[in-house]
Amino acid sequence: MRFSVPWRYLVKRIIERIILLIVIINFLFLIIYIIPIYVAHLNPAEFYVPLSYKGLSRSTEVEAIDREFGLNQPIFVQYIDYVKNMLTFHFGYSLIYDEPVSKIILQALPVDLIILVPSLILSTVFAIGLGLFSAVRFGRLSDSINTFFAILTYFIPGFWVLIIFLQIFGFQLGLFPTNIAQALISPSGAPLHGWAYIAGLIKFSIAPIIILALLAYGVRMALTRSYGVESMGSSYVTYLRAKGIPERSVVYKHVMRNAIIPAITRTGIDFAFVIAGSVFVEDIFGFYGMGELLYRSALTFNVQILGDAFYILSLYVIVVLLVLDFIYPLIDPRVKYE
Amino acid sequence: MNRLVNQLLHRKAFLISLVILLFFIFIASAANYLTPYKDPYTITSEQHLAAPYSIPIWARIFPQYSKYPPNTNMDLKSPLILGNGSESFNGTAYTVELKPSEYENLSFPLSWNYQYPYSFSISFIAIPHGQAAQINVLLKQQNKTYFLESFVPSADQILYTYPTCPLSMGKTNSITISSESLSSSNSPYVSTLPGNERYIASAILPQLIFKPGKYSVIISIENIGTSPLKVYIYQPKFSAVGRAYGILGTDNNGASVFAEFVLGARFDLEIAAIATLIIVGIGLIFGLVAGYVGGKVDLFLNALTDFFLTIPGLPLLITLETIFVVSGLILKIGIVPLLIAIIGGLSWMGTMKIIRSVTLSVRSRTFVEASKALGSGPFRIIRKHVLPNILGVVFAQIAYDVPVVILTESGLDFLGLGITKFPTWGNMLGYASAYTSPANGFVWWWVLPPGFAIIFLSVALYFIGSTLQDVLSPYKVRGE
Amino acid sequence: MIEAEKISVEFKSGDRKINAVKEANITIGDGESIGLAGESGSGKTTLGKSLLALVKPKEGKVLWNGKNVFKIKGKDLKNFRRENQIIYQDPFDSIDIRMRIYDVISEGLTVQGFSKQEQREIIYSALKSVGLNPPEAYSNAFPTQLSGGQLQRVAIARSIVLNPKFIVADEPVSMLDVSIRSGILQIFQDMKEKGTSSLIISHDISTLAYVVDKIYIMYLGHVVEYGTTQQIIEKPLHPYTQALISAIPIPEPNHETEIKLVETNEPVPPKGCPLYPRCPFRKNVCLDNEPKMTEVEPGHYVSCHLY
Amino acid sequence: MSSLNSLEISSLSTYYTTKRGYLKAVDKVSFNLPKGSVLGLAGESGSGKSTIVNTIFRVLPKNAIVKEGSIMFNNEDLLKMNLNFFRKEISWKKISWIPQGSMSILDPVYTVKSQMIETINAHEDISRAEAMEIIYKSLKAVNLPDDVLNKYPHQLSGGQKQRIVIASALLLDPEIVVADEPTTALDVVVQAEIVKLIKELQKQRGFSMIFVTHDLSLLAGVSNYLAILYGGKLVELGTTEDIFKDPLHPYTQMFLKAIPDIRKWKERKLYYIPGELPDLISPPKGCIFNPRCPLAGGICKESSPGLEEVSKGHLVACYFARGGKRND
Repeated sequence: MRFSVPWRYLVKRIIERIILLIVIINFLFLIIYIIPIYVAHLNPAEFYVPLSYKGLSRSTEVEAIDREFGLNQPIFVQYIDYVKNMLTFHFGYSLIYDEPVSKIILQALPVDLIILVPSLILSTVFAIGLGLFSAVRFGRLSDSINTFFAILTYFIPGFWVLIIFLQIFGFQLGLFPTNIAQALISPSGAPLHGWAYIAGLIKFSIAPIIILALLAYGVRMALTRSYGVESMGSSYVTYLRAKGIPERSVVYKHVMRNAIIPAITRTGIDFAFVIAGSVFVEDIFGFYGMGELLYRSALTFNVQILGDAFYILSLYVIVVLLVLDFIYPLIDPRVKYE
Repeated sequence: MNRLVNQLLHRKAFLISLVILLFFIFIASAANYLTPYKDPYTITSEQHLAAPYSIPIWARIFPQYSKYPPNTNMDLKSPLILGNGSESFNGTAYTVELKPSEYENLSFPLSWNYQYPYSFSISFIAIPHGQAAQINVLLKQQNKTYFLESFVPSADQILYTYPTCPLSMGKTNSITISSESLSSSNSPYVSTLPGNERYIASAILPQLIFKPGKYSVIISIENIGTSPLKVYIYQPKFSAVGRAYGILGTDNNGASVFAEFVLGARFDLEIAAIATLIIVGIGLIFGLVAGYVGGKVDLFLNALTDFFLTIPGLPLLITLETIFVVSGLILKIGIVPLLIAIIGGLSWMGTMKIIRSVTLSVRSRTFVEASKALGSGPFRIIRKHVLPNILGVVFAQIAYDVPVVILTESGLDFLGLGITKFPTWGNMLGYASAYTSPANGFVWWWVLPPGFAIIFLSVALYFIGSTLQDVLSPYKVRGE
Repeated sequence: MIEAEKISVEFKSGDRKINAVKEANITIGDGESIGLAGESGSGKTTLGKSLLALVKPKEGKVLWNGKNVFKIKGKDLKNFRRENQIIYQDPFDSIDIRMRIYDVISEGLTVQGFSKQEQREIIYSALKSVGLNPPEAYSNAFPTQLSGGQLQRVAIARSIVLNPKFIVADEPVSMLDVSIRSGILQIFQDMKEKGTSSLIISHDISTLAYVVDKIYIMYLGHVVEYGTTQQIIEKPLHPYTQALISAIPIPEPNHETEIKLVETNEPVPPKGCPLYPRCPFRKNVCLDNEPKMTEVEPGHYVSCHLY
Repeated sequence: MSSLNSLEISSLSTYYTTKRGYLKAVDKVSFNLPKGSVLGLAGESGSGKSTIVNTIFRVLPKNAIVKEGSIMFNNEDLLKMNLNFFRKEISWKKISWIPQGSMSILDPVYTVKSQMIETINAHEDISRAEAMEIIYKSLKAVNLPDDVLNKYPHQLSGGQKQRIVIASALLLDPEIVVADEPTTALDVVVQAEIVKLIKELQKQRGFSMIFVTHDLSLLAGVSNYLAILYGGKLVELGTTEDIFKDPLHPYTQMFLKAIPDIRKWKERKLYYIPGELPDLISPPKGCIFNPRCPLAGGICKESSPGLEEVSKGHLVACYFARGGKRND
């Protein structure tokens, strides 16, 4: 099949996303620098410096911090430095964690993918399967029940279900490990290695993966269903039937392709925001990903890490959305790219 | 109008949802009448109403909970009198007259049908007249007797080998024997317990003593002086702090979960209502302006909306809140208005997009242009044509945004980043999960109600919203 | 009375600009009834709407009693709206189905400041004059209770209550069944007798021929020919007009229609004649130069290099 | 079944169930399609013409039921056939359909080529190369360049889509083609091109055709026979010539008069049928046309006239049509 690269469309998208990134950096500068330091007149040392560090005196620490972050410079110099640092990923050194900030973030980032990405894939499978099931049975009781449950999942607080699940199946029945640390050590207390490590990881992640998938499939299921129903009633389906195309083909080739495009598109967007919503599952199951990093930074008022982690999350969203812009024309031939 | 009401009332899902919504509105608005408590989180007198983690009263229909005691408070009556003195009862007081070395036991029957209570206490007022008296309080079950406490005048205490408590002769002694205050220093029984049990006696006494069965509370009075003794005993009472309490049991502080639930309902609904007004207000204005005016205004508003849609919401919420706390600005604003402002200010984008798209679709319909051709100005067109046609969507958005606010706010409260000092459904869940542990078991009466309330309320609002949209929208609007 | 001078309208569709109308001139005199014909996408609706300042052109102006209609404001604009009305193709779309018929028709009167007492009488007589009898019954109905033909009559009533001097009718009958079309057209003829001038836009030149005095032909945003109905129908000059007329099906058995245009996928030349790719008579000059409007006989203008 | 007819529809009634009761979209309609000829099926909105087409192809919506009647093809009733057999062996192979090619008749997410190959493969077990051969041939027949094959439906113009729909209908060389409003929503010049193309293809290949349209003047140049529908009933049936020269039913007469004829523009006299279309859920008693009919007499409000042959091959359902027998 011939496919021409839609250059204009792509260039336009790239420019749009870059503008967005710059706006976000400015926005962050406003809330991380301007508001605490210039509006609330807060001493930046309050959130950059631990109370004691390697026996240095407090004033030496503060001076060092001022030098490192350029806090003694005029504000526009700080601004330019900030933008530069963000774009080059120079996040500096966290005295509180005693580690470079970029290292802390890099450690947290992949942890999410173990659970969140498989659950996203699983929920897409649920969404498409159940959505098509309902679309084909539109108006019948089985459709109504199926749709009702999908709607119900929109509103179930995820943290609530996770707690109940953890309580009953984790603590009371002991069916699965209740936190990742427990999952990755052997009964004797030694850390697992090799296959046993992977097996432990799988055993630990399978429950949250399934729960998260069940909590997340609803919106896309409803999308699949509504487009499926529309497709079932469309004139091209009538035409296909008249052409003698077998019903199986009509449903599984034509209706399905038309119905899943919006769900797939939506999955892409959910993928972009998947880490952003991971705080609860990480907190409850005790694994240390980006969500937990943000959460703990918030609890300890660690503004430095908070701002940088937030920037990385936004950047991740922008990059994923940009990749999606490139993929959409391949999935849906109707995406306008002129 | 009647036609609309008629259509609405013919939809079962709508009716059921309406009943659920009205139920919650009722609970919220009648909160002050449903519970005497104001804030079980900070007012300590509203805590310890029953044992921590008390089950709801009605849960005793389940076999595993059937013997859990409720709070008990009873006057002790019709004592069995044993001894060699004389006694009389005038309706309020027992008068015991004893010659030297005589004694008299008032043995009040107590029938206990439950498992052990959280704590118990026996109280009465004793006014001894004479030289010296010893008053012993015992609890007897069949052939086992627990010598709880012994009262003698201070001067006589050295005569005894077991712990005794002071008794003032010729004065009013308010005597209270509470399982929580019994220790090896004041209770003969406790002092006989093995060492390890002795130290935690106040916690385990009820368990050691109470099983279902017949007990007697014995107030034993003995004349240990040399002249005649006359003792008045008033208002003998037995009370127990139960392990089954109220409609929804208690939390880790022994505070009423029902009170928290009801107060939380009111608070959540109030916050949700205000934040939803902000969300729909911003969404409606931006959406209408962007959709109706179009052109560069639309471009700008749409870009602004896309910006807010692109930055990850929950992390932004957390970051913003922290900044406000760190910078101390929160002290000037207060956490509740700040939460409402942040949630409202970060949740309007979806509503704006939908209002914009329906406004665009109404605006593109010929009747709008026809109205313009008749000489109508933009405000008239918006008022007479656009708004009435998107009314269903606006109502639906109101209904859909309330759950969004409640869920977001509950999430923040759950994490401890939102409201923590006053009951909300969210922080109830947060505390419930923090305090449920393998040891405490699964405190379902604490964990389940807020969660189900959130779900029921949200689903009800969803159906109300979608029905309103259906009925009020003459043209098909795709809800996504 | 209404005169459009060099109107050009551009639409943006995504990133693409579409020239809906290009340098079109049109004049509608008092009491005149003009037809505007062309295929879909030829810009006839856009031109009609720009006459009423409902579409903003990129260039050009429309003069109404000497005033540029795109610049007038306030009271002048209100008067302009009252005197110049439009009727749309799709009555189901042009009427807000949330309103009762009475309110639909009264909207213009309210906007123009008629009192409630005045309105009732005007509305009833308008309903009668468009053939909706008894008016009391119709005015209480909701649009969903009426058929397309009846709704189109309501739409006309809504316009004529203002007693306009000029009406643009955008394909007023193309959505309706053939058997009732003439009933609607009859109303236009009645209005014409009362001195109302009109611009009737239609892709169906045979229907137009029955009701209008002059016909303008548009092709891809250009006015390519105009003249009296007789001149256009009986002596079409532009190859496109000729093709348009010869393609009309004739209700007579075994009548063969002629197809006078070439089928092609060639693009339209940027500078030349818009018909160039399909024109059977094309010459080299047509590729590079846009033809100018010339008067071939009195009142009959054509824009083609053949003349 | 007469061997002269390729399709015989008798007493066909298709109703839709609605909340208020049955909507009689098609009520006891009978007509034959003579072999090798073109039958024009004309009627305005609500006449039941598209319901007849949907009944033939057995693609009625869920709320429709065929109350009675048969559609005979080669001595077999299409309506009683096993649906899978009908889909595989009859539909498209023997009877194909040219719908209105507008907007959404083609699946938007597949290319023209893949939709055409799929159509062939649903019926014939042939190789891809052979299928492509057929496709190229049929594209040539409708004057389309080969490069449209790789396009998606949204990249095509209305005229191109219409040609693709025509090409698709002819892929398997059917005996009967049902052209269902094939030119509605097309411009006059393109309409003329498409009609000419269909006529030529019909002459070349000799298939029988039902040409469904609301535009009687189109049929004048296309069809051999005409069937006029009104409110779900067949009101007149005859050769095109007979009906145009000598319409018998008052509806046909008024319908023809209402069609503007460019040759007569100077007369400036417009005709129309007063009144509204009947409500098909609770139709008027008697003749369905009686509320709008200038000739209607007492009997017309009492009973519905049947189709009767007035002259050879010319049938009309009216008590008062010239030559028609009056029973009252």
